[in-house]
Amino acid sequence: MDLTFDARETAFRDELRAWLAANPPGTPPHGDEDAHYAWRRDWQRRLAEGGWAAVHWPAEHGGRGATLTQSAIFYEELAAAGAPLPANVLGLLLAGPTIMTWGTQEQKERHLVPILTAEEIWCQGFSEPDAGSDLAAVKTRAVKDGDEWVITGQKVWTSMAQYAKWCMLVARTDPDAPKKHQGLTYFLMDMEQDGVEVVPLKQITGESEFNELFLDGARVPDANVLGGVGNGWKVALTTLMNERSGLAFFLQVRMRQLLDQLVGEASARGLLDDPVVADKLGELHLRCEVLRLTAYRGLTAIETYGQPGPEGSLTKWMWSDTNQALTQLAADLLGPEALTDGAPWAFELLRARGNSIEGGTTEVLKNIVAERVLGLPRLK
Amino acid sequence: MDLTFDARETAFRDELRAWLAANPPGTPPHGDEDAHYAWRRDWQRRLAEGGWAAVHWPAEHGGRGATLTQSAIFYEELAAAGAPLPANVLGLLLAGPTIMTWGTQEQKERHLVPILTAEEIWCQGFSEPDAGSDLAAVKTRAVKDGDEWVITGQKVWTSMAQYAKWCMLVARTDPDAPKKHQGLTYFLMDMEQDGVEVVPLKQITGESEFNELFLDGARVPDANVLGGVGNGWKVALTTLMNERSGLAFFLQVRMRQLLDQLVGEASARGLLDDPVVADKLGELHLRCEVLRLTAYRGLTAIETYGQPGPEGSLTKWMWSDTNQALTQLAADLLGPEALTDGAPWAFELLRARGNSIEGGTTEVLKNIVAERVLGLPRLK
Amino acid sequence: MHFDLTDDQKEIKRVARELLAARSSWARVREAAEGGARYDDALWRELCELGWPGIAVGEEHGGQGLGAVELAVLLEELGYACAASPFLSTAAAAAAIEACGSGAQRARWLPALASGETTAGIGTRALCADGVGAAVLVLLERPSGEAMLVSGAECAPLATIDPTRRYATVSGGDAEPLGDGGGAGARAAADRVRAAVAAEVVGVAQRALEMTLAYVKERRQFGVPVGAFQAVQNRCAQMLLDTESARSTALFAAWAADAAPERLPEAAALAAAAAADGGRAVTASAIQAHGGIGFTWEADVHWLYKRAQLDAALLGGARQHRARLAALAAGRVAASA
Amino acid sequence: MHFDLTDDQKEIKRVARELLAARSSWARVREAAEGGARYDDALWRELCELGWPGIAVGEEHGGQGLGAVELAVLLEELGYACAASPFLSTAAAAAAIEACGSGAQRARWLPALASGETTAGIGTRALCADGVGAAVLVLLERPSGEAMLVSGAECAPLATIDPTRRYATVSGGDAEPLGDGGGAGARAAADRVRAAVAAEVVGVAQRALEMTLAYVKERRQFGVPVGAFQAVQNRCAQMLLDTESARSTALFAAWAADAAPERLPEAAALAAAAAADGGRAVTASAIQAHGGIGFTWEADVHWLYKRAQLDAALLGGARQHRARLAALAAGRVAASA
Repeated sequence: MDLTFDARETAFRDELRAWLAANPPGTPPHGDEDAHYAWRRDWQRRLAEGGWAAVHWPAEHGGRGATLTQSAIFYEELAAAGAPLPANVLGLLLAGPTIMTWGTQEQKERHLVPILTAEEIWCQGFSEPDAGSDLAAVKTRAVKDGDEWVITGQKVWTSMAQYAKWCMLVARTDPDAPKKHQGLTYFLMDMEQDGVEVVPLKQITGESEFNELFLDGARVPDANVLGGVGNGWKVALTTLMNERSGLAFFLQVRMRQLLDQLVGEASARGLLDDPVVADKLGELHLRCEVLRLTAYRGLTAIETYGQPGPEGSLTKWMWSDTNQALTQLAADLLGPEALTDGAPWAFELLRARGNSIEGGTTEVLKNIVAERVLGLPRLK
Repeated sequence: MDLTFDARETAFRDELRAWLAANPPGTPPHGDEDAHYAWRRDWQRRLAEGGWAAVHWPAEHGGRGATLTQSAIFYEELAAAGAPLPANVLGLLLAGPTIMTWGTQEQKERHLVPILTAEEIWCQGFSEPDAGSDLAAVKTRAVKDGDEWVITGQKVWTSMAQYAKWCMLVARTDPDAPKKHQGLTYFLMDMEQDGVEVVPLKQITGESEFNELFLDGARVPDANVLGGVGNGWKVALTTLMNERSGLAFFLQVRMRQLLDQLVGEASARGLLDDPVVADKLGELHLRCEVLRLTAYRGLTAIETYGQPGPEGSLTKWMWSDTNQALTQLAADLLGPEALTDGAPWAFELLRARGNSIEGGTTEVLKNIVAERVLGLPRLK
Repeated sequence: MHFDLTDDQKEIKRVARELLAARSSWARVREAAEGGARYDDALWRELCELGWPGIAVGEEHGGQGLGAVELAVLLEELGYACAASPFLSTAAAAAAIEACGSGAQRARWLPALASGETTAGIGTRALCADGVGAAVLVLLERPSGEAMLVSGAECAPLATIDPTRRYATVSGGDAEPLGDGGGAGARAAADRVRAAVAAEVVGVAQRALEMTLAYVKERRQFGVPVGAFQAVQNRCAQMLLDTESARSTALFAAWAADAAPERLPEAAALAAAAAADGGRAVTASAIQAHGGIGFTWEADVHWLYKRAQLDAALLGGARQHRARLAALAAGRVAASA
Repeated sequence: MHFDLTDDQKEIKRVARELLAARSSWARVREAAEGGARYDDALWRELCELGWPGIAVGEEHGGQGLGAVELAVLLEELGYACAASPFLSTAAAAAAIEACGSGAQRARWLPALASGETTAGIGTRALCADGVGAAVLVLLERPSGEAMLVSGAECAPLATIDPTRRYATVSGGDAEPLGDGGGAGARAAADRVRAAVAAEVVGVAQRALEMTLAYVKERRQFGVPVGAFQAVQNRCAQMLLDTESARSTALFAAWAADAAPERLPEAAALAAAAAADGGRAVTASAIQAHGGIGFTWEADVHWLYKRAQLDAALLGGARQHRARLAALAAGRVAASA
């Protein structure tokens, strides 16, 4: 057991810190979502130039072959430096690795570099209005027409679709397959065409991180099938199971920064002498640390046993609970100013409600924990 | 809306208070469970002599035809006076009313008076080891032999079986009935016979409130079938649905007394100035009051709309949660002395764990709320 | 003992529910909210024509001469509709002035408030509901627990996360204790205002619960209505428990205000504590139970969540009320020892 | 970064698990507990023969020369077995004296503790685990946070709800700060003792979770295993979360004790807070998940619940540790501002 970074990890961190110090991310532009996204895109370009955009990718594809721990360090440091997530985060974390696993040589050559440089943004077309978390219930249809596929259907919760050039799209190519998870195919779909309509989905924060995607006769050439026709379930699993633990570290550091900020504001108001406030802040501090420690335990487990396990469900659940408790406490402590429209704390309070929904609802995560970690039986 | 007692209710309360003042229950004997039960039995005899044993029974059977509010007053005052529940509480609340509804003239004449006077104690033989809350899964068999039934099987969680002369027993008389809730019969079984073995079930408190009941060839004459052969499901529902809201008032007053005691002990230790302690005590105070108010709302609803509703599930759930939080807070505030073997607070802490299990687990109660109050669909 | 609305009160509730369903649909609320917390003027005129702002004001001042329970009934329904109107502050302030104000205060403010000709604000200087354009404010000054009557103050609009209502920060103005020289009367006024806010929260929670039930019965996943899943069922059961807890205490407080003033301090603290925490919990649960949809602007449950957050702030948070309850319990125990 | 046991530590864990499964079954624990908190002497002899009481004591004093993590591994297994033995106090006291004691204290106490010839007690004067018959006590004096070394004290047996362990109240005796004149060393000793108790709680929670999982997979109701019901599944998921939270922090504290002493104060507070609340929650949940059976003396889960209650008391409750964490966080924020 060793909770310090080894020499290689320390060297990695120091190199990154030095680079970040020399290349500060700057302050985010205020207000305008498009400007904010452009800032993130520019930031990824700079990361890519420095060789930092995809540290977990193999060197042959422009990465650094980083270990999981190095990846975690990368995201921790990124967050600590006040940097945003790279603009093409779905491309870097999901599309890239899935293409590396299932793609043809041509596909790899075509797609990986533009992902890295944020030249081409990716979005993920899995969720559907009536399917929700249930991939086997995907209804979007793809029908063969010569050497193309014609796609019709609707996707929801597609973040970054408004900026995306490409979409990881799962559609049903064989509606008669005996089992529902059969007959699915994974497409690399060009978003820039008629037949693809992106409609922003406004959230309770007033922002539109997500979109609805309406597909009405969108076309995908055969060459953009990933992993073979009818193999979509397996390919999609690669995407879903792909290691996102680094992201968890980013979010954790962000939450810790938020907590520190709250501690600072509480202190400035003399609230730390109030035992009830101290009790609640102490509990949040505990939860933040538990998250960090548990996430590192998870990394070690993955490094020891190979595949990412379902522990991520546990940390995601803890994180969303904690972030909701933290932002609510801020509203309690800071009063009306934390409820003022446009105030950062007000935004965080509202945004946090999405934490237990996005990327797997807490209900679904608990089911995953119960069935996959604890081995409890399924009903029916 | 009127949250005061009307003239009739006030008169009832004042008469009861006067009687209780003239007939104090005395202090419970310490330690010995049998002695404690004998005290409760004697107490019920005195109640019966005063005409107070079964206020909710009709006058013709020795009751006072009390309204639900008067019943609630009865139990509130009983608890406030430090009196125990009458020894034959299952006879008074369950067996008596069920016999009144379904019994023959002979059965009523035979059984009601000894129930009232605690001369004959009753227990309830519904639950079975593998059936739990599921009455339709009862396995205990009753086979006809001349003008008798021969009973074989096992019952669990039969409180007071060690003192009981009679048992409300549900057994399967027709194993071939097409539906499982058919083919059940409700028997009035004499406990004093070979073939009935009572084995105390020791609880985590060290006490044995409950028993296992082993039935091996126990015999019940035809005359002791209640409500007809094969009609056991319906008769048992009468028992289960019988109004126990009065009991809830008793338990609530007890909990309020416990909270007041804790407030007193916290005050004596100067702990009330600690904002964290005050916050928790304030929350418990709130919950106790919510329980009281909600229970009264429930009474009004029953009086207005007839049948007892499923609100009882809500108050039972709240009560057990609150009692568990209260007793745990006591352990937190009073330290080791509340964890000392035999200390009243230690007993309460352990006993409270049973609250969310006995009389319907919290899980089952939430299901009842979801399905019967909220009308949510059942799975399958 | 009859812990339910009377037939007359039920009739008021029914009328309010129907009227607001017709006049203050989500589309109308949304229109007002998206217009930058504009109020629904047509609705306000209609409420005034019905005399509801003066529901708890005596007839000699042009009110309906009814009481705090009837006011609570209306407030629950306005909360249920999440209506964009200055009703809460105006009616609650009027009721508090009616019950606790001095003769001069009643004569000065009640006629115009009861008719809805002028409006009032309630809250604190840092957060005053309906303050902009209000002729008079009832401000709850924390340390003494007394309500202050403030006129001629400067109310600067404060855009909050709840655009279904106008809020303001307050400076200046002429302040005097509500009632004759403050004390118990001014504290009772503050309790009445809190009881009114709590009543609104009951309606907010009730609506969130009903929307959730309708959604989970309809919405299917994995081939069954999501409302059949025990996790969703347990969530809904908890929402019911929280809603009913808020309702029991809010009704108790409204009843005590008129019928048992000596119990009002405790009743109002119970109602405020239950409403402040319960309203937020129920509406947050409603968002969660709606899944991704619940997080969208279009789904309307968020208006309820935002209102519940602001109402909790108006109530000053649950904690101070729990502290008050602990002190009351300690006092009672000490007295009986 | 390697946040897992080493192969050697895993081997210690495996040996302990197997030994205790064979030697300290529930039947044996029950026998000891029902005999009035008698200890299982045969078990203690065996633990001593293995040299485990001195696991974290240097070889020069007859110990194994291993560290706090190895001690935590053993304590987790002893907690898992709910073993009736003075192991926790003896091994934890020995480890604290080894790491923080003065030369004289180490020379005086370590040889006999490491061999198990004498035993120690830990706790406070009001509640001392394993105090009766102990040669030396490590008492955690609350205000200063320093551990005191007490010998020659009078230990009066205190029967608690946890009869799987002997407890005592302490009076008199010669007390001196653990270490050279108290201060940081004596505070670190107290933190080490708390980290040890937290490690035991991890085992208690782990056992409660495993017993519950086995039960709900087996037990059927309404025709299906009760573990298939979402309410039961969610309960078990929460038990896992609480258990793993306690484990992450307990391991961190054990590691920090030897490898990063400057982080021990925070790590110990994290471990103590997580264990005190988590242990009670998990074991209470285990009783609930067992239904009626769980409330019976025969079901054995109650030993774990009772142990978790007493361990929480030994830790002084979660709250003081949360307060300490808040102060640490505030200090860090102030320093970086």
